[in-house]
Formats: sequence, C-alpha cells, structure tokens
Amino acid sequence: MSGELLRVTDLRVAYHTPAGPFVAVKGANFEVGPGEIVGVVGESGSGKSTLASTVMGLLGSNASISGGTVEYRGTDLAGLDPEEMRRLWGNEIAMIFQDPGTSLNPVLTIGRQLLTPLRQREEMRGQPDRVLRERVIRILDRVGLPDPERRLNSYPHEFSGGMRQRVMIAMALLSNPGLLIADEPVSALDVTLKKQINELLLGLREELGTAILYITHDLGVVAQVCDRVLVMNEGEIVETGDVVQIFEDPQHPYTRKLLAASPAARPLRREQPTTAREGDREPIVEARELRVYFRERTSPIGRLLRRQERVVKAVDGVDITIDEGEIVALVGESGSGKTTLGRTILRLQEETGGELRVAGQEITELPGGEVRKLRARMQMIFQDAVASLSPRRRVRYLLLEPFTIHDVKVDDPDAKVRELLEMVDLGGELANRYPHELSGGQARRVGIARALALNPRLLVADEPTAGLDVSVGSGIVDLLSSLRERLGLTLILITHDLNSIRDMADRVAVMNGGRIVERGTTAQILENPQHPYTRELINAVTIPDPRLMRERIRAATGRFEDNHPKEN
Amino acid sequence: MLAYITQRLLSTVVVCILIVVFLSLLVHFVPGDPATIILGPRATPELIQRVTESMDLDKSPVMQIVSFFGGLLRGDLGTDVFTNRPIVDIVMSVLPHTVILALASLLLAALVGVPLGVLSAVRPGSWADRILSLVSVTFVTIPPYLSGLLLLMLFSGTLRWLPTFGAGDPSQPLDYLRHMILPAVVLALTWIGYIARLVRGNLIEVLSQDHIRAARAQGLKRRTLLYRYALPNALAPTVAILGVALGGLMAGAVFVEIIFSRPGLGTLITESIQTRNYPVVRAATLAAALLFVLANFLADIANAALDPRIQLGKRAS
Amino acid sequence: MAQQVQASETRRVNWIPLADPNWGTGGRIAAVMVAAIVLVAIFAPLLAPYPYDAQDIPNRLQGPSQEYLLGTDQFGRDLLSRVIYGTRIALTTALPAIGLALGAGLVLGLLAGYLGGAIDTVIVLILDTLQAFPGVILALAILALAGPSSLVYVLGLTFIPGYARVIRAQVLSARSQPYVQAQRGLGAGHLRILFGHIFPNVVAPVIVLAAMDIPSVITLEAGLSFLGMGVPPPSPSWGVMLSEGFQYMRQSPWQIIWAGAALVVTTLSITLFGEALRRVLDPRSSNERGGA
Amino acid sequence: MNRQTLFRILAAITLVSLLVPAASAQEGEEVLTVRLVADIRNLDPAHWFSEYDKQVAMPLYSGLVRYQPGTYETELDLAESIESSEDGTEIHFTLREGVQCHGGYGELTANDVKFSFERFLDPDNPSPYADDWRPLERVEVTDTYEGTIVLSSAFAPLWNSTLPLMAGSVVCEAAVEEMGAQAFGTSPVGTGPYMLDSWEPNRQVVLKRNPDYYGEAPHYDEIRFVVIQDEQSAELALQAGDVDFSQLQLSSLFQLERNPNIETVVHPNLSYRWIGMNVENPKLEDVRVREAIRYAIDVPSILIVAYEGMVEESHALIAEGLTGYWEEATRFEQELERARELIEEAGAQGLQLRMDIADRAEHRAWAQIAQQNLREIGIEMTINTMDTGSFWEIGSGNEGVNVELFGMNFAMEPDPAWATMWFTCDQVGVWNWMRWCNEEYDELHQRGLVTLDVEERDQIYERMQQLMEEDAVAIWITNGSTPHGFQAHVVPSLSPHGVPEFQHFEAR
Repeated sequence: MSGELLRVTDLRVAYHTPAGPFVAVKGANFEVGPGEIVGVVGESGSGKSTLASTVMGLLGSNASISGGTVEYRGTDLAGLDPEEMRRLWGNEIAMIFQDPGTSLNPVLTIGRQLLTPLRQREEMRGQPDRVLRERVIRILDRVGLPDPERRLNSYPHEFSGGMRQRVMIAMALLSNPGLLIADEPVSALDVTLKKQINELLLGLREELGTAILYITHDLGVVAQVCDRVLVMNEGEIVETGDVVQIFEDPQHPYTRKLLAASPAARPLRREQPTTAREGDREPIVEARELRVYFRERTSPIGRLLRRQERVVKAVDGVDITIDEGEIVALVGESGSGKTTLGRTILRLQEETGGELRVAGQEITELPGGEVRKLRARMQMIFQDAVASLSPRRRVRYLLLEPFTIHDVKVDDPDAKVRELLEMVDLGGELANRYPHELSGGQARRVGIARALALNPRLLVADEPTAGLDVSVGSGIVDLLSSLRERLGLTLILITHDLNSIRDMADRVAVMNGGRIVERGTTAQILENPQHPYTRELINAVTIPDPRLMRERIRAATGRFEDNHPKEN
Repeated sequence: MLAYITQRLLSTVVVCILIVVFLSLLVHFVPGDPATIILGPRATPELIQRVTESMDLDKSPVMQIVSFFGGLLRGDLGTDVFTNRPIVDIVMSVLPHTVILALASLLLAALVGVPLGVLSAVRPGSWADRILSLVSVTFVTIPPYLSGLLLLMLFSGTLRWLPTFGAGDPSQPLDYLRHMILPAVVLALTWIGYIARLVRGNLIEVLSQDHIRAARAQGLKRRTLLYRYALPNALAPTVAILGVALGGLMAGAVFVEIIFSRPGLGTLITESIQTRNYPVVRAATLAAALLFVLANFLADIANAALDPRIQLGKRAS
Repeated sequence: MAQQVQASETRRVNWIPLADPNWGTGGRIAAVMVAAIVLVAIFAPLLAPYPYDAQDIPNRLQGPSQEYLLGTDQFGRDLLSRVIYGTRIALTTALPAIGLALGAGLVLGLLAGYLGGAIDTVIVLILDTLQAFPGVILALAILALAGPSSLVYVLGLTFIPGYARVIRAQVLSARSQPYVQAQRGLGAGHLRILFGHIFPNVVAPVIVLAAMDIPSVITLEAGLSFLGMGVPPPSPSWGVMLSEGFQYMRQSPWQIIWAGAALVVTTLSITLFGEALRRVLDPRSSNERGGA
Repeated sequence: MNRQTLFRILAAITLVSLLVPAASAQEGEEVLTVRLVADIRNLDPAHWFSEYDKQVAMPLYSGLVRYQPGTYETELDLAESIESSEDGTEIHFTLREGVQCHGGYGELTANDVKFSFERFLDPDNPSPYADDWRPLERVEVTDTYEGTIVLSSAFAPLWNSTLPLMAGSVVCEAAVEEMGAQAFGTSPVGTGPYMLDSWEPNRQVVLKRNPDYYGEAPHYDEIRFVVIQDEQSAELALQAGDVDFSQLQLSSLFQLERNPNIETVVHPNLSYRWIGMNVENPKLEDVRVREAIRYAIDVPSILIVAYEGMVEESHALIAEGLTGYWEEATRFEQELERARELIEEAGAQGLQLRMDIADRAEHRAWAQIAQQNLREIGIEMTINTMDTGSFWEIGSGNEGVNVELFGMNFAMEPDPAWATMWFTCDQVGVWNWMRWCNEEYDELHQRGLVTLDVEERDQIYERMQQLMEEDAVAIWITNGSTPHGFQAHVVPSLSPHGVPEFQHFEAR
C-alpha cells in the first residue's frame, strides 16, 4: 500500500445544463493519507460538495467527470463498474451527510437501517443475526447513543438531531472504512452539539485510524478537527497546507479574505457610544414576567373529548428592557425561546401572560387595528430570508407594499424602490426579480430594505447571518451596523452564534429554556461569562484558531461526560 | 389512539347525520310523489296515503330525520314498501358484493399498479417509462362504462371465456371468482393507472431524497435500496390518497354493476332513485358513505403504519 | 451550488411559446392537442359539414362514405358533425362546472384554511359529507331533483370537496410560511394577506388541478348521459353517443368508435396537458419530468 | 422444482380453472334460465308492482280458469265447472278436489277462493288492483268445493282479464293468515305448477317445480330468473348461452338472427304508445294546431328509428286482436302542406312547444324526429327529458295544465276497458294528461264495463276511439312489440301479445 489512501489528480467535474456545461471542479489535485483529516473549506458554489460527491462516486446523472482521476488505494474509481463501486461503498469509503434529519430513512427503524447493509457485506455472509446485532449495538454504544439495544427499534424521528448524526456516523463506521467523507456533518446542529460531534469524529479517528475528508464552510470547524486543509474557490483549490500554517500564514488572497470575514476575527465591541446601562435612556421595550406557552393543536372535536393538552413553555417569565438606539442580542440554542420572545415583542405572537410595553404603550391589550398601525414603527427581519418574501411577487411590489399597507403616499415609486435597494447596497435591476431568483444574501438585504421602508424605530433581526457564507454574512453585519449608525435604530439581534455579534451588540441576553439566564454587556459575556450555560456556549463556539481549538478539545476531553473516548 | 378512534367515530356520526339531513331535504324537494310512482296508475288515494305514511313522507323533514335515527339505533331502517322486507336486509344482502368487488379491484390494482409505478420510476424519462406513463394515463381516462362494455363484448361475448352477467354463486368460491374477474379488472383499470402514477411520482421523489443517497453510500444492493428503502416511503402517501379516492370507486362501481348486472350498492341506489324509493336510497347511501368513511379510516391507519412519523389523532393540515 | 443556480434560471415561466423545457415533447403535443380541441369547439359551426341534428333517416347507421365522412347514427345524422359539436358540449359543461367547483372550493378552502377553528371544522365536516356521497349517486339524486338543466351545477358540486381540500391544505401550509408572518409583521390586514399573498400561491396548483379535473368532468358528464341523465337530446354529448352507439353496435359500430375515440383523446390530451402544466408552473416537482 | 416454478404452475392452474365454467345445478335437472329486466318486488296477486312480478308470479298460482297456452281462450283450471248467470252477476264454480297448497298449507277449498277474491276489496289492506274486482259483492261458499261469485252488475273484463290473470289467482288463506299479508309478497303460497324456492334481491329468483301439482307436470325442474338490466349484457348472455330466454330490444334481433343456436320471436305488444297533446294548454287549445301537429309528425320514421321498422303503426287506442279494435281508424300520413295551412289558419306561426318525455331510448327517438318534423312547419320544439320518477308527476293536479306535448306508454291487459279508463273526465289531472274531457266518452266507458255482448262492446269502443280521433288529442305511434330470444332447445309459450307463460315452457 502506498502512502496515500486517496489521490485525486487533475479532477474536472462538469454539470450539464440546458445552457451548456458548467464546470464545478476545475482540476483538483490532492491526496489524503491514512488516518488523516483533510478539510475542504469554501463558500457556496465553490465546488466542495461536488468534490465530495465525486470522490464518493455519487454524482447525479446530470454531472460527470470530464477529466482527471480519483484513485483509492491505487484503484481508479472511474474504472469500476457499479457492482464493484457498491462493494467499495460502506466497506472502504463511507460518507456522512449534512442533514441528519433527512439522511436517515424515516420509515425504517434505525436497527434495520444498520443491520441491512451489514447483512449484505460479504464478510458477514452466514453470520447469525445475533452476531450482527451485537456488532450494531457495540458501534452505537461507541458513538455515544444511550441505551442502544432498546433504541434499535426506534425510528429516526424519535431521535434528536445530534443523536441522529451519531447514528449516521455509526452507520458509516459499521465496517471500519478506510476513508470517511463528511459533508458538512455539523452545520445543521447547535453549537454544543457541533462540538460534541466533532470531538466524536476526532476520537474515532484516533481509535480506528479512519481518514476523513471533511467538507465544511466553517473555518472554525476546520481549525477544530482538521490536520490539513484545502481552500476552494469557484471550483479551484486555491491553497492547501497544514491547518496551523494556513490559518496563521495564509498565502492566497482568497484565504485571507475568508479569514478576515470570519466573525471571530472582528474586534470585540467595547465602547458603548449609545448607551451606558440598562434603563438609562428612554426604554423602547419593557417586558415584565412575559410568558408564552404553546398548546398542542387539537380539533374542536378533540377538545370536546378533553384530551390532555401538552404545553410548551417557550418563553417563561422574561424581564427585559431595551433602550432606544441600543443593540441587544438574544443568544441561545434552538428551542431556547429567543425567536418566540422576539416575535412576541413585535406582537407577532400572542403572549400568555405578563406585561409588555413598547414605546411606553402597553400593547398586549391593543386591538388588531392599532397593532397594525404600530407595525410601521417596529419591524422584523426573518431568519429564512427567501421564504419570508412572498414567492409570487416581484421585489418592486414587495418593497412598495409597506407604503400601501400603511397608506403612505409615494410620489415616485421607481425612485423609492431604487433608493431602498441602494440603501442595502443592491442594484436597481433586482426590482423586477422574484424572490426565488435572489441569492440568500440578496434576499436578506431585500428583507432588510423592506423592514426599513417605513423608518421603524425598532428592528428585530432573527439570525441575520444564519445560512449565509461568511463573506456574505459579514456584509450583512456591516450593513446592519452602518444602518444603526445612520438611522439610529434600536436593534434586537436573535442569534445562536455569539461570534456573529461580537462587534455589534451593546448588550447580550443569554436564553435557555425560555428564561434569560445571564445578561450583560457584550464584553462581559464573552470575556467573563458567569452562568455555566453561557460558558458552555462560548466554549462550544468554533473559532478559526487551530491552536486555541485544539487546546479546548484537550481540555474538554475530561469535561464532556459523553461516552466518547479520551485521546490516546 | 383511543381518543383518535373516538374522534373519528364522532365525526362519522356527524357525517351520517348530515347525509341523512341532506337526503331528507332532497326528498322534500324532488318532484314526483314517491307513493304515486311506486304504486303506478292504479293507486287509490287510500293506498297512496298508506305508502306515504309508511315512508314517513307525511312528516316534516325534521321529524323524518329524528324517526330515522330513532330506528337506526334500534337497527331498524324501516320496511321496503315494495317487498315489505326490512330495508336493513336488503342493503345487507347487496353490500358484501360491492365490498368484495371493491376490495378485489383494489388488490388487483395494487398488484399491477405498484410494479408499474416502480418500473417507471426506476428510469424516469426512459422509453419504458414513457410508454408505461401513457398506458397509465390512458387507464385513468378511459371511463369504466366504456372499458366495461368492450371487455364484456370481448371476453364474454366473442371469446366466451367468462360469464356475461351476475355475481355468481357465493357458495361456490370459484364460480364467484369467475364472475368477479371482469368487473374487478374494469374497476381496477382506473386504479392501476392512478396507483402507478402516484407510486411513480412519489418514488421518483423519494429516490432523490438524501436518505436514499446515504443508503446507497453504504453499499446497499439496488434491489434492497428500491424495495426495502424507497418503496415504503413512496407507498405511505399513496395509501393516504387512495383512501380519499375510494369515493371515486363507488362511482365506478355504479357503472360496473349495471354493465355486469351485479347486485350491489350501486345498482340498488340508482334503481331506488329512479323509483323514488327513498327509504332504500337513504339506507344504501348511508351504507356507501360509511364504507367510504371506514375505508378512509383504514387508509389512515395503514398510512400511519407505513410511516411512523404520522401520529394518528394529530390533525392533518 | 451549481444545480440551484441552474434551476432558478429555468424557473421563470414561459407562457406563450412552449419553450420551457419542462413542457417536454409529450406536454407540447398535448398542449397543441388541447388548443386544437378548443378551436374545434369554438369553430364547430364552421367545421361541421352538417348541422348536428339534421336527420337523414334513409341513410341511417351508415359507415364512412364520401357524403358522411365518419358515417351516420340511427337518425342518419352525420357523425363527424356530431363529434365536432360534442367537443363543444364537453367543454361547455366541463368548464363552467370546474369553474363553479373552483369558485366554491376557493371560498370554502380559503375560509377554512385561513380562519381555522370552528369554521374550519364545520366546513371540513360538510366537505367530508359531500365526499362520502358517491359522486355519481349524488349527481343522480340532484339531477332527479332539479332536472337536466342543473347538470353543470351538479357536476360542479361533486368536485367542490377536492378543490376545497387542496386549497385548505395550501392555505394552511402557506399560513405557516415565513412570508405570511412577514406580511403580518409589516402590518398587513387579513384580506391583504389572504388575497394579495396566499391566494396567488394557492392558485397555481389549483389551476393545474382544474386542468387535470376537466377530463373527469367530461367523463362524468358522459357517464351521466350514458345513464340517461345528462344533456337533453338532440345535443350530441359523447356520452349519449356512446350509450346510443352501444345499442346499435351490431349494426354499425362507428358511433361508439368515434365518440369513444373523441372522449379518450380529449381526456388524454387534457390530462397530459395538465401534467405538463404542473411541471411548468411548479418546477419544484420537476423530478416528475420525463413523463409521457 | 423450486418455489417459483411451483408458484407459476399453481397460478396457471388457477387461471385455467377460472376460465372453465363451474358445473351449474344438479345433474339431470332441467333448468330454464330467464333474464329479468328488473328485479321483482312483490308476488302477491293483490299487491304486485311490475310486469316482471306478474311474469314470475303466474306460474306460482292457479285460478279458476286460465288462458290456453298462447291464446286468450280460457279453459278450466282449478274449477271443475264454472257458470255465469244470464245477467252475468252470479258466477257459480266447483273446485277440483285434492288440490294441495305449496309448503304443506293444506288442501285448497272454496274458502280460499272467497278469501283470495274478497281481499282485493279489503278496506284495511286495499289493493291497487281493486278495479279488477270493482263490482264484486261477495263470494258465497256453498260447500267445501263449491261457491258463487256475486257481482253488483255485469262485468265484462271479468272473463277477459280478471279471472285468467293475477286478480283471479287463488292464494292459500292459511298461509296468508299465518305469515301476514306483508310477508306474503315475498314468500307466496299458491297451488300453481311452480313454487318459490329462493329470492336474492338483485341477483336471482328461483322457482322449483311443485311436486304435488294436480295438473300436468311442467317440463322444467327449475326456473331461474336472473336480473340483467343492461340490454347489451342481456344479448351477450343469450349469445353465450348463459341465459335460455330473454326479452330483447329490437336492435338486437339483427345480430341474433344470424346465430343458429338462438331463435327469436316477435309478438305485438298490448301496451299503447302515443304523443299526447294537452287540450287545456293555451298553446294547444286550438284543434287546428293539434291537427297540424298530427299531420306533421312522421310516424313511419319514428317506427324506423325507434323500433327498427319492426313494429306496426297503431292508429287508435286499442290493439289489434282485442275486443274494440277499430279497423277503420284514419291512417294519418305526413302532410306538411296541410299542416302549414292549418297552422296559418289558427294563426299559430312561430309557435314554441315543449315535449316532456321520460328518459327512454324510444321516447328520445320520438321526440327528436318530432322536433325535426315540427321545424318543417315552423314550430320550434324543445325536448325535456326527465327521469321516470319526475316524469310521472308532471300531469298531476292543476300543474298538469302546463304540459304541452308528451310521449307516453301505458301498459295494458287484454280487455279494452283497461285502455279507455284513463281518458275519462275524472282522470283529468290524474292520468288523463291530455286533459281531454268528453261526456259521451265517459258514458260509453261505463257502458263498456257492464256490456257482455262482444259485438256491442266492439261498437262502444270504436265510437270512443272515434271521439278521441276527432278531437286530435293524440298521435298514436304503435302498440310496440315484445321481441324475445331463446336457445334453440327451448320451446317457449307466449301469449298473443308476447307475455311469456313460463309454466308452459318446454324443451325440444
């Protein structure tokens, strides 16, 4: 066996589109050694996922290799027939996918999904079921799934996201593959889970010697897990090298740009030009004991039967005051109630109890018409930017709609649209597009422009950078900052990523389980967290600093009591 | 689950009440005095009076409904004015024929339609797919009265392989089956096309999903992938839609039963409408509606069994 | 990613020319067929060589000849003319019926889906009831009530639940979409949200459904005519032609051949057209592509 | 042999066995399979509903007299002797001895006869057929086997249609008493050559030979009536040999005549069919308009299209072969010129009319031809098809005035009184949809009922038909025909107007 497990030589991959071929990978050269973790990092469209699929041999029918070779242990994968390829899969090369929610078969028990491929392995022929089961249970135990024997009969939807990803990993590792291709394995997960899974992968590498080709857009994750890294841009590998070297001494301008755009690279906001302490200035939002409970939706007939209703306490007694002109970040993991709180402040969600005053006005009792008028003054930027724009309306219509709704005369609609688009650094030519014809960043900007159309005083931005490439995300952050300066907005930022607000937020409120567990200035929270949950959050955040991340992993091995192994 | 069943039962009851209300109102407004029509030219006024009374037609619609449900609770739907038989007996005597026909054609349709759909879905856009798709669309669009008569002419008339009429003798299973073949095939044709199309569409969608790609990446055999992994996913929504589409089956059954001279709910209801035999129309329609509700219920359960994510009792939205 | 970029480029609907690749060959053929069928219906008086009810009893039940290209029926009426006018009957009963079902379904579905609660429950129960009625039987019962002039309404009625359900489901799913939340966030009223934003999203799938349902209505109309409850004579409904044709099948099979062919070709064309339309209007389901 | 092969073989065997008809009935039993157009409903002689009820019921019962097979000549049946008094009001009969009821209900006596006839007039359970026994005062039982039917007046239809048909069928009193009048309709007990074996609604009715029958045993051991509504299916069933005897539609005859295994027979029918014109409707008040319509409508064309030209045109109410047949009725032919003149005279140009018909193929044909014919004389006529149920209602009550033209079939029994009774004045708003009222006609109808002399009755009924013709209230189409097809091995017995008499069927 030669030194390399995987050797990719001058690989070119093209998609066939009606408009002609589109080359997604333009001559990639790299290799992966046994037991090595190689990161492939790049933004959307950089071709990194295509690269992963190509190596795996899972290209769709609309794409093909147009040049170069992919050799695994010296065998050219392109030369294999489907049956040989199939044998390779699972046995030699395994893959874990981005979204554990959709990558498991929803209608089969996980036991079956683990046993079926095992049963089809040649070396497993003739083995009694009991042996296979034991093996499955062992590996599930290994990836940290509690009570694996019983959970064999569970369906994927009965697991949490993190557990599903563990099951996926177990599945990939069933027969000790030499190479594991991990396509964004953690990007759909919350920060703490992200960390746990990455730690698990590292541990498994140590234990089994599996090489990992790790695809990600997150430089922090690369810093955390990879030995070497390939930086991809527009189908080309622009830089490759040892992870510490790349992060500390990037050569290619694109790599530098990427690192600079990373939110963690931004300076921490220390000076507080607009506000000193809570309550100093005119409070624009005051919530006392605010509660929002959700009941399970039942039909009237079901209600007649007085079925037990399950109540989810999304917001459970929150006090918060936000002053005029402030930027306050609500930070927490999914399910912490941060989005619900934001929506409730804007009266997009009925509260269950408590008081809520906006601009000095008690708004919980306001009739619908009054609330609607109030909407001109307070706006929201939604997390899913494209979906929050009505799909059958053009941008122009969407941007002018706030004026129509609130009966504001617009003298020159075209000029207004252009003005709004310019405000968010977009060209006027976008006015005639439909939302789905916009990129994620453009849609977000249109959402912001629409929210700002009526000059609101209060803006709630729900995960404004989530799902965006780092450079686009940092653009949005810059935009929001400058708008705040220019317009004197009050901003509530809802985010799970503490990094993304480090140079923006004046104050931070950390939420967990519907309550605010800690609050303080951004610097206080980030540099001197008090609450254990806050500390855990901060600890879990990935930062593009390989040394720091490795430090943390080492420190964490004792602290995270999951079943994953200690480093040797 | 119990709560779900209770809820289903309650809504079934409401549906039944609405159906009876609707039919009673219909009786009230439909031209044609049932008694006169039933008795024919020779009816005497006293006789008309008697029939009117025995059909509850002298009562207000509200009272008709009340007395109908009163009877229903006692398992008594009244007596047919023509034959003086209990209407329950009449409906129950034809009901099995319709149910068995429906089940047989559904089974047939599933046995043929699912493989057809799979065959198309494996290679979408191929010639086999194009031809199968055209065939299934044609099956869906050919009305049962057309295919029924043509098949009857061919297999019973010209070739004389199969009987020309009736349901056969239930006590002789083989004979009964022989009589079932053509009607079931005719009724199944539409369904074969329908199921094939549903399965094809769903399967193509499932095959493009991440979990299939993930399963492929584990080196599963193609057959395993297709039949064990993808097909169950594709069947769940198919089954759910079939439940609702069962209503269409009754419509087809009307034609099939007439053409093949089979006793059944379809023939009973159409005939009773023509003769204004309202108590029978009401009872038989109710039976048809209950069949539909039951079929839907079973489809929902089957759907939940096929797809563990679906929890019965959660309102589908 | 490359695929997405490509998809969004083709997503723009190309109405007039059939250039959108989502149409597919079959879809284009079907579209042309549908156009032809509509034209035949509109220009029936110009195309038909004879009035559809002109009798020529001495020449009854003839096969195709120079005088009567497709032959004659039992009254000696020209089958070609009757088939041509039959297109008219099929479309003039199917289109208003579907329009009616669509209208009523929209109102019910929008109300039920958007308002929810007790109104939703009541509407759903009514729909359940309508649906639990076997369609043909409901139609027969009401036709007996209101006479043949009510045909269009009856046909429409039996199709209401389908639309109402689809629309309700669409509204329910749209209601939970971020863009509806966003509209509320902008301060938009219910009417604006319902008609300005949800409605346009609901309409496309429903239009497709309507296109797919037209054949069903035509078939049902023909079926009712077959049972003797359809359009009154001497209107040349294909269903009437079929049922009468069967009676004379032994003497002259031409009537069922032509009427059956017209029925099947028309329903087939419209169905395939509807499918293609769905691919074009809703490219998210474009994995359906490649159908016949 | 592996599993798959085995499975294939099993499947093949199943398929083949399905194609082989199951052996029907017991060996050696002769079964006659007869198609019924619609299911039967009630077999009680006093409460039957349809023609098919009657056809199935007739073999179950015996009467005092019966028609000789294939004729309207009566002969003795249950009665050993039967005599009418001079004035026709007292009919004395003596029964055969030892006639046994089906199912062990004992010997038939004069009491059963009394019970059977008097129940028609039972006020507690009135029969729709009470008219058949309208003048009946009582039946006096003078001895176990002897009795006298006492009428209030002479009753001409008694011998023609009452005694030899359903109204003369004798039921067993004990059975009716035991099971009640309601249940009797579905489990009839008589003394006829056949008895009811089973009846599965919408599927089949089976009659079995009565082993204790007093007369000559009928040929078939079993008669199986199967319901086949659809005409094409029935024709196929006959062709395929699944059915031995079937009523047909005329258009089937062409095909069946070519089949050497099938024989067909066409009898004229008794029923009378006409296009009626409502004289009370303002549009048709003027007799000239009605005459014009009568001149316009081309009945021979109707006969070609609706009946394949295989029936005779009728020119008056009463069918040929019955008392009262009017030979000299005017043969109207299409005379468009004359029709147009009449319209002009009446000033009825541009008249718009509506014809109401029940949705039946033959009526649709009438209406469409009439529509074309009337267009020639400048009358636009629309066709209003209705389902049978709605149609039966349109002529009733005062609403009936709105009827304009209508197509109609009336069934009939072999006595002219059953035809003329519907057009009297008191039937206006009931069944007289022409709303034509003529005092002389009404008087003649009454006289016809009590007149026993055949020639005198002939004159009465001819005059009545003449009155109808003068007022141009109807366009007579035909009495129709009843085509039947049967396997060549069957020797059927049919009345002169084509009513099958199953008890007399034989095999070749």
